[in-house]
Amino acid sequence: MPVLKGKGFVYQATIAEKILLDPQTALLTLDAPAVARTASPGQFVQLSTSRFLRRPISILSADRARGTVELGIRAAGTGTEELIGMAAGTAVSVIGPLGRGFSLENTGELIAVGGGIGLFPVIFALEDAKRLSIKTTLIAGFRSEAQTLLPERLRNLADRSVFSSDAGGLDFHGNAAEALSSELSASAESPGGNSGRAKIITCGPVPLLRAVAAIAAGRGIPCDVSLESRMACGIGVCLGCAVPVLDRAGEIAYERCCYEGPVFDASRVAWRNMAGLV
Amino acid sequence: MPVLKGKGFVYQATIAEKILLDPQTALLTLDAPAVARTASPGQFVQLSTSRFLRRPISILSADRARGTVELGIRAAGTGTEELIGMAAGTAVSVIGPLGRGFSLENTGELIAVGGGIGLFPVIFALEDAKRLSIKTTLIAGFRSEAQTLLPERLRNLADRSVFSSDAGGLDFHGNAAEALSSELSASAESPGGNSGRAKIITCGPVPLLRAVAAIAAGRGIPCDVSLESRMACGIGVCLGCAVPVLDRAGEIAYERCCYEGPVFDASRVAWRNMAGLV
Amino acid sequence: MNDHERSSSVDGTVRVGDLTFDNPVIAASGTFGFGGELAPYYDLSVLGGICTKGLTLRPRAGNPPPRVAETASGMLNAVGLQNPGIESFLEKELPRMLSYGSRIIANIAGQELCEYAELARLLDQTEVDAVELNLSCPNVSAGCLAIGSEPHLIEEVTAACREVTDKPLWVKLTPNVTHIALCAQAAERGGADAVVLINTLLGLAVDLATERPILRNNTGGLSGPAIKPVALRMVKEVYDHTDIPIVGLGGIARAEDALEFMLCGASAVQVGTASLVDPGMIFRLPGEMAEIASQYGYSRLAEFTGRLQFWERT
Amino acid sequence: MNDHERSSSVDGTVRVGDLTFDNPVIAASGTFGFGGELAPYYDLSVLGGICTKGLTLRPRAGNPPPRVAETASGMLNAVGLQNPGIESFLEKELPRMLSYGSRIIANIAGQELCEYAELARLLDQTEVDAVELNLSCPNVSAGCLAIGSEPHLIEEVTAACREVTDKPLWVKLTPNVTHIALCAQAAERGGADAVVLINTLLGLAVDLATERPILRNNTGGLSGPAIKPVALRMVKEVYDHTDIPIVGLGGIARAEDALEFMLCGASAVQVGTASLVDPGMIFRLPGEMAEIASQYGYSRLAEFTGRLQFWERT
Ligand SMILES: Cc1cc2nc3c(=O)[nH]c(=O)nc-3n(C[C@H](O)[C@H](O)[C@H](O)COP(=O)(O)OP(=O)(O)OC[C@H]3O[C@@H](n4cnc5c(N)ncnc54)[C@H](O)[C@@H]3O)c2cc1C
Ligand SMILES: Cc1cc2nc3c(=O)[nH]c(=O)nc-3n(C[C@H](O)[C@H](O)[C@H](O)COP(=O)(O)OP(=O)(O)OC[C@H]3O[C@@H](n4cnc5c(N)ncnc54)[C@H](O)[C@@H]3O)c2cc1C
Ligand SMILES: Cc1cc2nc3c(=O)[nH]c(=O)nc-3n(C[C@H](O)[C@H](O)[C@H](O)COP(=O)(O)O)c2cc1C
Ligand SMILES: Cc1cc2nc3c(=O)[nH]c(=O)nc-3n(C[C@H](O)[C@H](O)[C@H](O)COP(=O)(O)O)c2cc1C
Ligand code: FES
Ligand code: FES
Repeated sequence: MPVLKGKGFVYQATIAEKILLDPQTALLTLDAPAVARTASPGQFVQLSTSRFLRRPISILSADRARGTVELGIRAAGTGTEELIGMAAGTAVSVIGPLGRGFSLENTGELIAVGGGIGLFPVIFALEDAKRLSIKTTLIAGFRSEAQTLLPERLRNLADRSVFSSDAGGLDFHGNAAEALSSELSASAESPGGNSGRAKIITCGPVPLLRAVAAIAAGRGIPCDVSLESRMACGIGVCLGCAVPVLDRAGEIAYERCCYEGPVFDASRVAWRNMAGLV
Repeated sequence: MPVLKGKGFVYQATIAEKILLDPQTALLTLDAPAVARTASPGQFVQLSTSRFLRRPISILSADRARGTVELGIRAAGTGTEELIGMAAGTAVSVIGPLGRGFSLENTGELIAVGGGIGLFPVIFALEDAKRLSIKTTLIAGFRSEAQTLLPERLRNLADRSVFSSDAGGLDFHGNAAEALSSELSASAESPGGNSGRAKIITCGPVPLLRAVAAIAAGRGIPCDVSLESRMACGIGVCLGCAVPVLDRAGEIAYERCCYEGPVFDASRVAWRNMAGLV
Repeated sequence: MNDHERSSSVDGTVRVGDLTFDNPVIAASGTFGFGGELAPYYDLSVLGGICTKGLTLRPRAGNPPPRVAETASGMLNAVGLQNPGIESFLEKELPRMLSYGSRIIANIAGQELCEYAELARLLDQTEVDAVELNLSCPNVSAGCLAIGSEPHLIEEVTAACREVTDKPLWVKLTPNVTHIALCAQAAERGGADAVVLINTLLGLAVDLATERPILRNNTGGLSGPAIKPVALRMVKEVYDHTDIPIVGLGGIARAEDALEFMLCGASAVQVGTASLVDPGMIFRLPGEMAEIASQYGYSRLAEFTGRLQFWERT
Repeated sequence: MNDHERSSSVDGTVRVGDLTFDNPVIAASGTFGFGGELAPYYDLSVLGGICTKGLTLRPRAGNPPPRVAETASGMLNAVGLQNPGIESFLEKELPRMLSYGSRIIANIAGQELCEYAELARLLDQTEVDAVELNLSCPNVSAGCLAIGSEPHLIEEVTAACREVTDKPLWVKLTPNVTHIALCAQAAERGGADAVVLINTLLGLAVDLATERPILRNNTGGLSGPAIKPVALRMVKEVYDHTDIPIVGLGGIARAEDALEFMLCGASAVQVGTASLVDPGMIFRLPGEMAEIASQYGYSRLAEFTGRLQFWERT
């Protein structure tokens, strides 16, 4: 098991700012210095609402100096609806930062592929990569031009960025996996492309992750995928959040999305057994 | 069964004003025109909190013109704590006005006896009596001078008022029942006292109610007591809020605190079987 | 077609055995009185049916208070079957109930085994639409809990009632048993037209300060959203192991809950505790269920019954 | 004397049979891992004890996801006893657990009746403080639900374990039965040192959109505050009908809850689901219980056990 930097714990946080991106999606800035201090890209927090279980939400970015973390939340049910309805000033109990995030060690070039709200966790990774002077490419997939999220911020995040849209009208007509393929083909021909220390990270709907994992495998590029699973504790004690992986013998084993994950080496994930995952 | 004036129903109300009388007690003004319109003294509302069941709270006064009702709430547990913690502007679901209140019909003189927060419902009755030009006396019982509630307002409510305190230091040293006895003895001697159309109403802890009921019975004065019982629905459908009364045969029968009550003719209450009541 | 048109084109009719309901929503016994308290405020005819408070041969005063206690997402009750007795019901309550334009189900509880048949006989020539045997009543000290948890007694009492009435006979089962399906099968063998599940789970609430139970009856019946998962499981279990129609209840508080019960195998549903907290909800339920049904492309609510598909074992 | 001094003068020690605990608070099986995830953040020695996740003879991968579903004031789980197997536990987990300074209870689950004794035998010469037989595990398809609901099987499996170990033997019962006291009596006859109750209630959660159970295992175990009234009732029922010590659990989320279980007859308590939502709570519990005890004028937490007085029947 990797040494976990920054497995935090239960804190009382305050919502410092709330920005609605669209009626279903909000950017929450949480005043939570202890979480901000140790958060790393790909990690998540567990937030309390009036519902019984906490809700896992990825950390979109952390400002260690201000002691804040940003969260991007899409209303998917009662809990997330309550969260995006919260006003600045509301107190919320938070556990975090939790889980194992993206690993940028030994990475010379980072290619981040995000679909829809799956873009939120890769923002943090790209910001970190910039800090570490890692060359970055962002492939951001949207349904349509109208459904882009944080377009300006995303444009300025990576050295190169490609916005893809299923409906056309953006940089690339097609889904994010197709955009990645095309991007990799182009860069393989360009000087400096595929440096040998490239890495793909991806977050979004399972079909996208699976396609990206296949492309990465095909080209021999290491790939980190961020997965979701229904969670109870989020801290590794209940075994509720199983993700099927293949063990060394090629048998199905279950790892904890909240503890060994949520970021997994794509080559270990048992993609055929992902049916039950959310 | 009496014809119920103003049995209201489920409304979304807003807290128009909240005043803390002490750390445990608040005066809430609810913007609830439909409730205010038909509320009468002794009736109550059922308020929603985050707890499962609603909480029954007496109506302290109603301003039909403004469309508001006042509630006086003492923190006694999670639900009432949540209520007194609510800020102005908070929305709260309310059912009401509910139950059968004090009857002021044929009353020439009203003697209201309230102990502690039991004073809240009698305020409304005294206000109504003033409107109906009924002569009024208020006996207000407190533990100590420090624990008086709304003293100025109470002073101006009735034609005559006596504040009693177990600890002394107010008008009368003793409990409210003792104050009532002394008051009745005095007024029986004074001209106009005990007009024959006097009525006692009382609200407070069961021992006080019982003592007041005994005094009233001893003097042949009709007496209305406001009782409390654990409630589920508050609207008469679950039979959860039983109050023991004596039926015509002198047998114990149970009536609904929320529907036949919360105000009962003191002479019908089975005082010996009140042990289980809150 | 707007939402409302679409949902009003959904056919709410359901059948429970030979009995047809305009829609699957029935007010549960003990949480709706005899309808008189709500009739001034709501149109009771929008309900598929109304169950009476449990009726006994003789009037019952019920248990001393406290009779209710709040619990997490639920409550305990020990009302103790306070009711005016069957005769007074037939004379005073039933005529008014019949005017509500909704089907009336008479919920009955015997203190002794033989009383059930006596009650059923008394209801046979009346205008009630069905008779529901409450075989659970954990709150009656006479010990009728035993009836509901012993399959042979369930069969016996059902058969005894079957003999004296042609009314549709519903048997309401207690969930406080190891094998709910065996109980349902017993009711089926006894000639029931439907089983109703679940009644309340036996529970206890404690007052730390007095070191006494909160309920004067000591124990009480747990109801409300807290018990929904148990109720759904039992409905599905009975659906898989019997051929008898099921009326499902236990914690229904939203249209989605009601449809979940139907997916598990219920032909109709009852709403109990939720009516105590939000009395208007049950009246919105038929319409909201239709709306959801139309969103999912269904044209009849009855289509939901039994559609839940279990995952295969791996 | 201030609050803190007063409460720290309360003696938390309790005995469960011959085993003494510094305080009555034990982490329940399956909701605390093997302690390793929380050890970096909390002082595990403040707990009276820690139960391991259910251990089986061979390693188990557990059930496919989803394994958890939220319910009203509770949750369903169907983890399927994922665990590294007893050998790996003894080699890798137990040594670390022993360093936590808290009593260790090994929770074991057999796929077959005979496996329980085998597991108990393997634990006999280890440093675990007690062995807890999980006779409920509704999630194991092998059908060990049957063991927990048949008194004669409970007695048999308990006796078989009793023969092979001198460790304190705790029998954890399933609440999905008609007569919990008969099950506890069977454990008593089999030679158990204590009964632990309750395990989870069998439940079902439905996904309306997919018309499938939310859990891949279809059904799961209901836990959390929703089940507390049922758990309290069963603890009291067993307390009144046996002489065996009781470890109580089911929905404990606050110090008051824990003391309620003790009033009903529990000598010690376990905290399960609450640790998933508020992992710090269990560590505050011993102190908060002592504080309440001192407010009520008790000098020992053990004094609470069994003090609940039922109201007399009227
Ligand atoms: C590691 C991780 C990171 C996540 N990051 C984000 C993020 O940054 N932004 C965002 O908008 N969403 C994120 N999600 C998804 C988010 O947690 C779910 O949308 C949310 O839990 C749904 O709760 P609800 O009450 O709105 O929905 P409901 O359907 O009412 O929830 C019912 C139950 O199902 C669980 N559940 C439902 N959907 C999901 C899901 N997709 N994943 C896990 N559990 C689910 C809930 O947690 C709850 O226990 C993340 C999920 C995980 C596991
Ligand atoms: C008709 C009526 C009028 C009332 N008017 C007022 C009022 O004007 N001001 C005021 O401060 N209080 C009033 N009360 C008492 C108030 O309802 C309780 O204090 C309140 O319900 C306690 O809830 P809790 O969540 O704070 O306490 P908890 O102890 O957490 O409540 C647990 C459960 O017990 C019930 N309960 C506890 N105490 C009482 C009680 N005394 N009466 C009824 N149910 C109780 C609660 O409603 C809840 O269901 C009235 C009660 C009744 C029946
Ligand atoms: C206050 C109350 C009184 C009840 N009385 C009866 C009754 O008289 N007869 C009966 O069969 N069930 C009775 N029940 C049980 C309900 O009809 C229902 O089976 C149970 O509460 C579960 O459904 P729910 O969770 O929707 O309430 C009563 C329930 C409550 C809460
Ligand atoms: C996620 C989860 C896993 C569990 N695993 C086990 C187990 O392995 N063995 C066992 O005996 N009980 C297990 N239980 C049951 C708990 O130990 C406890 O009996 C039950 O959850 C009721 O207590 P609670 O409401 O405090 O959680 C598990 C419960 C949960 C929620
Ligand atoms: S959610 Fe509990 S272990 Fe991951
Ligand atoms: S509280 Fe339901 S009848 Fe009074």
